[in-house]
Amino acid sequence: MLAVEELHKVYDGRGRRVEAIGDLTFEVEAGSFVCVVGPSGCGKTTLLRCCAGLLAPTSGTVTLSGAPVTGPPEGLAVVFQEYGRSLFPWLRVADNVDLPLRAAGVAKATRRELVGEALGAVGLADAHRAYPWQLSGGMQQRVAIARAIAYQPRVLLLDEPFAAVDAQTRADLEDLIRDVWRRFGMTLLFVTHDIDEAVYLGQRVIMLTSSPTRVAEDLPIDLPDERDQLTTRGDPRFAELRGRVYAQIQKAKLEGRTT
Amino acid sequence: MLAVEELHKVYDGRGRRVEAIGDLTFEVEAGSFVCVVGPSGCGKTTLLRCCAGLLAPTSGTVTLSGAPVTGPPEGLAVVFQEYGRSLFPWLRVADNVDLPLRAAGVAKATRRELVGEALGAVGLADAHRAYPWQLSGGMQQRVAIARAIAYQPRVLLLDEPFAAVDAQTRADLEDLIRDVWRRFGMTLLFVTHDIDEAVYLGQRVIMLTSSPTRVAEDLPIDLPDERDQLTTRGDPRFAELRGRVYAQIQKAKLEGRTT
Amino acid sequence: MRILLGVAGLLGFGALLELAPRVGLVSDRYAPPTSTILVTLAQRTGESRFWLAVADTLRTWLLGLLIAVALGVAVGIALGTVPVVRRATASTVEFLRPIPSVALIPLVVVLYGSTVTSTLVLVVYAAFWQVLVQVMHGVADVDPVARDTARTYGLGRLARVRYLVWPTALPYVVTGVRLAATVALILTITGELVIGSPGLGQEIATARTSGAVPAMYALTVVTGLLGVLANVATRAAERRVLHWHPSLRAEVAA
Amino acid sequence: ACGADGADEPAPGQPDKVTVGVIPILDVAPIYLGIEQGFFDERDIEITLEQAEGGAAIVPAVVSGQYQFGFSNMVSLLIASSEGLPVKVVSNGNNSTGVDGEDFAALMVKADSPIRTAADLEGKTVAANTLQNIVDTSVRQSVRKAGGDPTKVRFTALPFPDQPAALASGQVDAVFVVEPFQQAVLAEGGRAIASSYVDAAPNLTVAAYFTSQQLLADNPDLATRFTEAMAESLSYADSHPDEVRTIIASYTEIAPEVIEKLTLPTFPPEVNRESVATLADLALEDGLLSKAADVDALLP
Amino acid sequence: MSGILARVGYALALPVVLVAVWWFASAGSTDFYFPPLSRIVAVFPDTWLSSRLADDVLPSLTRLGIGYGVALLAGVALGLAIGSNRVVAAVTEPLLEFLRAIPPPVLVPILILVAGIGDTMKVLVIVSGCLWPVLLNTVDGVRAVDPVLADTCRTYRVRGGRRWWHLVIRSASPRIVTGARQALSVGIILMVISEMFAASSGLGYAVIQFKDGFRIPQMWSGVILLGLLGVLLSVLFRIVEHRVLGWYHGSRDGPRER
Ligand SMILES: Nc1ncnc2c1ncn2[C@@H]1O[C@H](COP(=O)(O)OP(=O)(O)OP(=O)(O)O)[C@@H](O)[C@H]1O
Ligand SMILES: Nc1ncnc2c1ncn2[C@@H]1O[C@H](COP(=O)(O)OP(=O)(O)OP(=O)(O)O)[C@@H](O)[C@H]1O
Ligand SMILES: O=[N+]([O-])[O-]
Ligand SMILES: [Mg+2]
Ligand SMILES: [Mg+2]
Repeated sequence: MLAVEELHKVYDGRGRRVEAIGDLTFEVEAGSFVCVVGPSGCGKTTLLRCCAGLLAPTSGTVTLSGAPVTGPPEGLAVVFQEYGRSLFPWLRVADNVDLPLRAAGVAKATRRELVGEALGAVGLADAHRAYPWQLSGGMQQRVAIARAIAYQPRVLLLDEPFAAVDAQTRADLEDLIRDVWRRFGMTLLFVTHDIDEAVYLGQRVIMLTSSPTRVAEDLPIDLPDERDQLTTRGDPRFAELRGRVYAQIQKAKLEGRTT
Repeated sequence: MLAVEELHKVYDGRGRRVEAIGDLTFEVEAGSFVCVVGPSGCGKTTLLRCCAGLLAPTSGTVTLSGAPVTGPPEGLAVVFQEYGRSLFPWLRVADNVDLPLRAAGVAKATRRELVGEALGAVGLADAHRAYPWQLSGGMQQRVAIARAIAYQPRVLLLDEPFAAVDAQTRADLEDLIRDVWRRFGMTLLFVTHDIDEAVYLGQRVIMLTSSPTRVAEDLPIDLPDERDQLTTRGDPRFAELRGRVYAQIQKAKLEGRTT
Repeated sequence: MRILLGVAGLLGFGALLELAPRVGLVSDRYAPPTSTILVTLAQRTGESRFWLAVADTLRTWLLGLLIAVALGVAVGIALGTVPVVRRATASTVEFLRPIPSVALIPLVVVLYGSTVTSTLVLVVYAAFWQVLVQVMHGVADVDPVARDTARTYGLGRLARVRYLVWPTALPYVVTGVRLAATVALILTITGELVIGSPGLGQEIATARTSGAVPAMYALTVVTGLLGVLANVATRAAERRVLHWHPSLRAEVAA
Repeated sequence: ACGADGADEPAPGQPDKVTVGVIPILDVAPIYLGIEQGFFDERDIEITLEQAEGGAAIVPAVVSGQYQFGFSNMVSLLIASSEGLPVKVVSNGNNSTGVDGEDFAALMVKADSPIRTAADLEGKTVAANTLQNIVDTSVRQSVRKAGGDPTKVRFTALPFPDQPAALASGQVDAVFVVEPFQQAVLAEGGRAIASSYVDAAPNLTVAAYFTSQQLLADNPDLATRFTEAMAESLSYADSHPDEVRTIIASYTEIAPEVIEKLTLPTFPPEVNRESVATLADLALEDGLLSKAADVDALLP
Repeated sequence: MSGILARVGYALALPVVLVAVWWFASAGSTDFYFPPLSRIVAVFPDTWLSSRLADDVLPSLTRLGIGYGVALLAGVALGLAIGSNRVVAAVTEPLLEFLRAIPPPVLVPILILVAGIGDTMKVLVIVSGCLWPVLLNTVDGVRAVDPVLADTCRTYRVRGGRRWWHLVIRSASPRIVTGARQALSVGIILMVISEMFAASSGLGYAVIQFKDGFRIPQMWSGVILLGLLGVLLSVLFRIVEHRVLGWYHGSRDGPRER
């Protein structure tokens, strides 16, 4: 449903030319959960922005359900890596979560319920009336996640969404995301730099090389669909897969250094 | 050398009163490497700001080498959790790293060398002339780290400094920080939400409860001083210690939820 | 405390102007001491004619300001958020902006006579640009991540203006209003003075052409005080609508 | 643009409502006095006076029909008419006293100034309320008369109210002021060196009331009645100086003790055509006019 | 290349349309105050391209340049002091607001007393108008410094002049530029107003002289010249701004390619 074809992206401005994305082609089927890992600065955020229709590729195309993506398509939500800047400082936490719903014309009662549920799910039930800048980094990031969840998008793009939270909260959020994904059957593209997380969450892990990035490997994760933090991570197949990803990443990185 | 005594901090503004730090007392000896872990929103950043003299505690004191901290003391560097906002958008990467050195009156040649070394060490040797907003999140975070390292502070406070980088880079940076610490004999307070990282890096791990935060446990890490990613993490003592921290954190979090 | 300091500032200035003629630094014929001015002012405040003039001036001023701000904000946001329109109008705006209201006086008088409308047109023309420029720069200050957020979550153009562009531009708008408020006041007075529509400006003109120097300055003091009042009002509004802004957040300031 | 829409059609039995643009100075005392004396009421004219600081707003307002009549200095009207503006004088305004050293306006210097006569102004700076107008033309004539070269005098534009201060502080070498600023300069010890309005022409008509050609064509009767009422007002003013002083106190803010001392202009009912012709010649000579003015077309 | 063409196209399209409309709408005009554009254009060269350029336009521009420069420096300096110190702000704000509301015709006599009637006075009139946009915007800019950046400077002990420059001024610079931009056109307006007083030459003086001398086509040509001057100065301003605020526009527009 989300198809990236021969995507190529060069940043060129202010005396700096960076070929961020070399040549990317892959597809994400409707309703699937795909994780993307790759070294820092390889072009993951760039890729996500192209998929969201926020950035025009230098060449190549992104299509969603057959239609070329030229602007943000409907029913798509993004959790930005710069979570702090993606919250509106002039709106309280609940209003930040509420805003996309209002824009979508959701009824007031439903909105209140969705907002309350989402904030509760990320552990911020008592921060409704705070302003974003009164929150810790991790709390801000969770507000951004709550906003995306409450929106119930068909396609959800997440850019290192758990980077600022502690291990325990992260585990909880991982389960939350998988739960939401299964409940609503949405399509998920999840960028992370945590290999364990990628393997634990995804049905597939796409590994990218350093920039100009290409697909280093596209690894199906054949772990059972029912996952939980203890058994899944204890599964020997999990260890095997994460070893595979780890090795691949290291190889990609080394390659990137020599080329 | 860095002593936190009966520290207490309440945020009070715009209809929201948060007791961030309940009552904290601990000490960090000169030249030691202490890691702090705790749930998201528990008050780690608040603690670091108090230690840096950037935030006045509601009560209690912080003293550095016997002198009460009322403003940022000399020879102290901080890597802020909001790495993006802590870089000067109007300065190129190299100038961002250079600025504190210029302020300290370091000679030009030395400065150039320090800046080059630090940027090289974090893997940004070719980004000298870029502006921060031309960089990926992880790259920005590494610039902030490079700036702190180049400054060669006596006391270094880091607030989740590797949150935005991939696993491989993170491992490299962990080793870099330990290397720098040992080379310059600085005192290090390192906030992280990665339990493995805390155990791998520190000589001690201070675990905090949810806010209003207290010290849940202060755990000495009796791993050998020579550490490396493979052997140390493979050490059974490492697994034991990380299990201990994990359990403690979970306990603290549950407690926090019930109170 | 703030108020006391502000009053102290005004008093200090007043004292300076009291002393300068008293010690012979300037002739008290042309720069009468503050006390003389204030006494004259006190006498004026006893006359109904004075208050009628103040009321006339206030009406023209506030109406002109209101129109200028509404127009400036609307046009500024339209130009700022639709790049094609901005690019197409930029040169025309730059052309019209530096044309002084005073050069337009005969034309305005031909069209509207020496009525309040004429003064109003001048006021709106001059104050409009003050708001427009600020709004356009404010609109351009939107954080790209916030902008992308709004776009991906399907906020329509209106919602984007309401929830993203407007709050971002608000600090600029407040400054624009503060600038426009005094420009509008100055043009109100100048218009009344030159065109002769009723108000404080006309009173000033009469005092001036009669060589009644203390009366002229007494009326000028009223103008200044109106300016101070306008600022008090905008500052109060600012504290309400911009409380979330870093410059007004209490905790950060500590 | 707006033709006659300003003038109300005279309804039978109803007085004509008329707006006249004036400057709040003593020159316009007769019209105030005439209104008070009922000279306009008698002729079914109901006047509203609009004050403006200078002529800037009055001429366009009259031409566009916003005002029916206006008050302006003669040179401005000469220039306006020679530039093709459809204006027509309907009444005299005010004249110089014709007495050298005792006019309502004077060319003045500081007490300790070495300047004795207008000829000494060569190479000096003189303040005039507006340039290329009646003041500098008259002053040049004073210089000429005193045997100096008027082209060597520098003029700088400065409103009357600002002139005494500029003179006192030595910013300018001489000023040309009208009352009440003449009194202000005298009070500072200043000295008159010439009565330029007297030098320009005997009994010079300094200013006049005018209307637009449009109104003259549409409503000649109104213009005639206005002219008559003005003539009566002017005569009355000329013969009742004390009432002039009283009425000045009502529409200006000139201090009572100054009003007593003011030298008043004279208010003959008829325009001094000869003086206007002389003025037109001087204006042409000084380059204010690009071509000779048609004085007869302008004057009634 | 095509970028430049597009720019020129955008810059000229609307003016061409407006001029055409004006030209034809005014073609048969007999209204004294709204002469046909063709007449205005016809008098333009004789009016301005003769000795007036050197005698009137250049001195005006010189005064504008000096006044604008002084206002920029003073506005930024005052703005830094007021924006960074709450006591200074509290003491000065009402006074400045008071002064700000005083109309130039009333202010001028005072200026004449202290500065005479020469160029200094006219420059001061320009300063008295240009100062405020710069000042107000600088104050706002200084107050809105990102607290994280301010903390960064504090911990790394970037202080004194270096802090002023690298933290305060640079972060306020987008606002300062807004003020400077605003002040530029205010400056042109006050250049004209300043020449209403004690002048005998200058662009504004000439325009007012034409107005008072009922030479309406010439006056219009002066108004047009003022407008053209505004366009020219804004182009120059944009070039400077592009250099000074490259980082700002980069960070605001950078990834916006849609
Ligand atoms: N706005 C921009 N202007 C210029 N170059 C940019 C811009 N944004 C990103 N880049 C460059 O593109 C490359 C890829 O950046 P991107 O943000 O996509 O990386 P990333 O994979 O998301 O990294 P990280 O894991 O560190 O967030 C980097 O070299 C970066 O410097
Ligand atoms: N400026 C502020 N104003 C009001 N409350 C604040 C402010 N900063 C932090 N807080 C509150 O203080 C508490 C502790 O915040 P702090 O940033 O110290 O947490 P943290 O431990 O760093 O969390 P994280 O791991 O998510 O960064 C939170 O509840 C937060 O909402
Ligand atoms: O437009 N102004 O004359 O201020
Ligand atoms: Mg990224
Ligand atoms: Mg934190």
